[in-house]
Amino acid sequence: MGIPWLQKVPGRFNDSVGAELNLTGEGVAVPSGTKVELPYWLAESLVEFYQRDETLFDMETPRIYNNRVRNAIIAGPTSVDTRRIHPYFHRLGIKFVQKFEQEQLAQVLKLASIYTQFSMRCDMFANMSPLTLLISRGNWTRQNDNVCTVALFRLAHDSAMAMKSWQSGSKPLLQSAVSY
Amino acid sequence: MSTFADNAYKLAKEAKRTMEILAPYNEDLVRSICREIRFLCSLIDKIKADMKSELQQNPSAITTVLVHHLTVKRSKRVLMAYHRQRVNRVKQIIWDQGNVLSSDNRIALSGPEIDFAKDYSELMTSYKQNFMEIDLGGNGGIGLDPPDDLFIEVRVLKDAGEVQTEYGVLNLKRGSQFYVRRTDVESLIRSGYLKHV
Amino acid sequence: MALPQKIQRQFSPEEIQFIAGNEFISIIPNFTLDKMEFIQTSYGPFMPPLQAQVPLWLAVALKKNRKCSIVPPTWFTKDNLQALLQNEEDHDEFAKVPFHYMEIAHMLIEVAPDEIPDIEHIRKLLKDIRECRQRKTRDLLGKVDGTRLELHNMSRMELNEIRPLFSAAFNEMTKLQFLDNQDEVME
Amino acid sequence: MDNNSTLNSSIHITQSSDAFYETGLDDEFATDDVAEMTQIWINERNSPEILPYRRRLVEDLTELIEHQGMVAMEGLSENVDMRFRSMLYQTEMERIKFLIRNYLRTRLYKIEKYTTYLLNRPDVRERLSDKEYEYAQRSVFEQMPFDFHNFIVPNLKTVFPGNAKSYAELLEKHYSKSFLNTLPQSQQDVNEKINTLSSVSVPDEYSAVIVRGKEEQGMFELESRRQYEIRLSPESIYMVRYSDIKLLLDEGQVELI
Repeated sequence: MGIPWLQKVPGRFNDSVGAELNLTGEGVAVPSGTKVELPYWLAESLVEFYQRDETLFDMETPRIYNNRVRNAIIAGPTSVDTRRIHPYFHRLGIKFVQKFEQEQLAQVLKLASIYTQFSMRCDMFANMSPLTLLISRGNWTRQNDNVCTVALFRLAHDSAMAMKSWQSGSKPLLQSAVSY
Repeated sequence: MSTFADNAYKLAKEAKRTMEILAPYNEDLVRSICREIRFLCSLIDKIKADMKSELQQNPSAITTVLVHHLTVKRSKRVLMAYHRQRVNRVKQIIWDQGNVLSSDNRIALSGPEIDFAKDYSELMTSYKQNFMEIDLGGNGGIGLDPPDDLFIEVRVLKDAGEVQTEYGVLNLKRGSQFYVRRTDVESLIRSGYLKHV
Repeated sequence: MALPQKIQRQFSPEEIQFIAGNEFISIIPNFTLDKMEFIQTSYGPFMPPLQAQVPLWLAVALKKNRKCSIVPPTWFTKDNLQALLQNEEDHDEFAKVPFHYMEIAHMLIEVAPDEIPDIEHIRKLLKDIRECRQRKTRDLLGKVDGTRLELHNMSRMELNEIRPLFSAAFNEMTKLQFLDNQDEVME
Repeated sequence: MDNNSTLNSSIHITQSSDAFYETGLDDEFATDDVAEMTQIWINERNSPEILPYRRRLVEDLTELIEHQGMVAMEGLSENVDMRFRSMLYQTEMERIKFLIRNYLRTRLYKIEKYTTYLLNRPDVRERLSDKEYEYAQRSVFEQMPFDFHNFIVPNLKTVFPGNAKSYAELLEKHYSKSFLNTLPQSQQDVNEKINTLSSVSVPDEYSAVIVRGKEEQGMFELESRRQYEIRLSPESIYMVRYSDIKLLLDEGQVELI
């Protein structure tokens, strides 16, 4: 279970941080320059603040977007299962792209998302029967709780279900409330 | 104390998990988050009061104040989102079913939510008055399905004699079949005189 | 909410069928009736055995009351659908179809099965055409880039069906697009 | 069937030719109220933001329905033939009522979703009908005479006696009772406006819509990326960002699908 802005990202404070903030969860002070992991929502706001021309906090791009991963995706977009690298590979990546205008990462995410996230998933349910669809919706949701593909799958799935129900022409007849 | 709004995390996750149902209102969690916000605000005030003009010279203190401040805002945002999601649920029930206070729902709703439901139902009803010709539905009335079968085919299961409808007189003899206005016969179908075919 | 959740992202297929109800179709009335003044316009007079053109919703209402027979549109025959399928299979692009072909076919089969020659064969052809077009749709998904996506010749029902998934994919890609604007500024 | 079509074309009993309906496009009745209402409804359902309210259209159609309702009622007392006509009239009436009902409720849904945004943007606010505006937020100053000379602001409690509330008020009251009133004074504002923490919902202008030109008008450059063009034509359908065709939609050059 998760939400993109809860994901932790690495960075460093440019000044020491007192123990009372309990940044590491161990109740100790954090000397300046120490690498810490903060939830994205906090890191994102902290980088906006300056003190004497210096940022309070420098966010770093998480390792999941390192050159090895990028090159692998560029070499073969379908060969990398980004969801296994990180459940929020795509969503978190978009945040970095927007925040830091990383062009190459944007290109990589475009490749990764089009091929692995959308097209492949789409094939999986396109020809399922309504019953399989019903069952699979539950399974999918459980197994891939974190991924944005779940949201996309749901969208496609709900469309498909609405179509099947329309095509079967099953209009509910008004029912008698009296039992015989 | 907890790190960075742990309780707000919990509530955000709960909201996500219960997106499609009306889960019981999590009063305890909401209260803890409010308590946390009050506590953080008092910390901020205290630091500010202690340091006064020196605050600007102390990056560490500034960081502390800032993190607390951002945590307060984040928690508040989660509270808003949680309540907004529930409000949407409540509104859905009012439009579709009307009886928001069925026993199941009553258990799930908070006091303020029950008040909101009542007020919202009144607000919506007063807006509807402007369009009497159209009937906007709501409160369990007409839905938003296209009028596909305004008239329906029915077969008479039990003799019921002559029945006056808006559309004219129907002589309901067992075995006969009619094409009639749906709304005219709904109750006859429910009570077993007619069958929708 | 004022708009039920299931139709916040797309129309229901039933709503699309409702829209298709405005399409015109030929009927042969089996009764005589003077001109009727509807809100939209007037229809009639109806004099058997002369054909008249009416919106589909009216044709359906008349047919359900056994007041007319419906003349299937020219594209709705075994031969023409067969040709359409062939065309669909031969080309990568979507073949041109009537904008409401699925809804019209659906309604005709439902209310006037007695007037459709080779109905089983037609059903089969419609299904094949649909599957062929669905395959093309899936290929199309890879082309979503957040700027513009050509959807020429797709029918209203198909467009509505892909709307939630394609919009979501499109919106994701839009978020990765800002850099192209910057390139342009620099050029 | 061949016989019939010969008959058809020689006698001209119908209003339109075969070729006419074979086009299968929706614009046969581009000028009539029902067709216009249909497209207005489709546009409203598909656009991320609320579109200008079509008061005249809704009022005209409502009047027509009212009138037709009386015609249909007269038919009830008459013979079988008239009853049959009456049924057909009612069928059409129900279709139009559905359009208006769905249109108004779609707008209500957007108004509730973007209440604060709508009320704070005068240019957007004027797209609402009076009733919609009242629903979102009754204007205090419209309801109570405002004493400009003495600068006496009307007391809110006297302006809103009993339960006459607007949606914005209901929501504010609800948030306040649920949690805001237990927070420190400085945190009680319903509408946070800090960049990423803004709690005000705003329509996403960049979201995808499906669109086609109403007439053949050649190529059109996309606002956001000028190297891309779309063809404005009833035959050309695209998925684009709403912001790219917003002006065209305002001008009635395109329709949403």
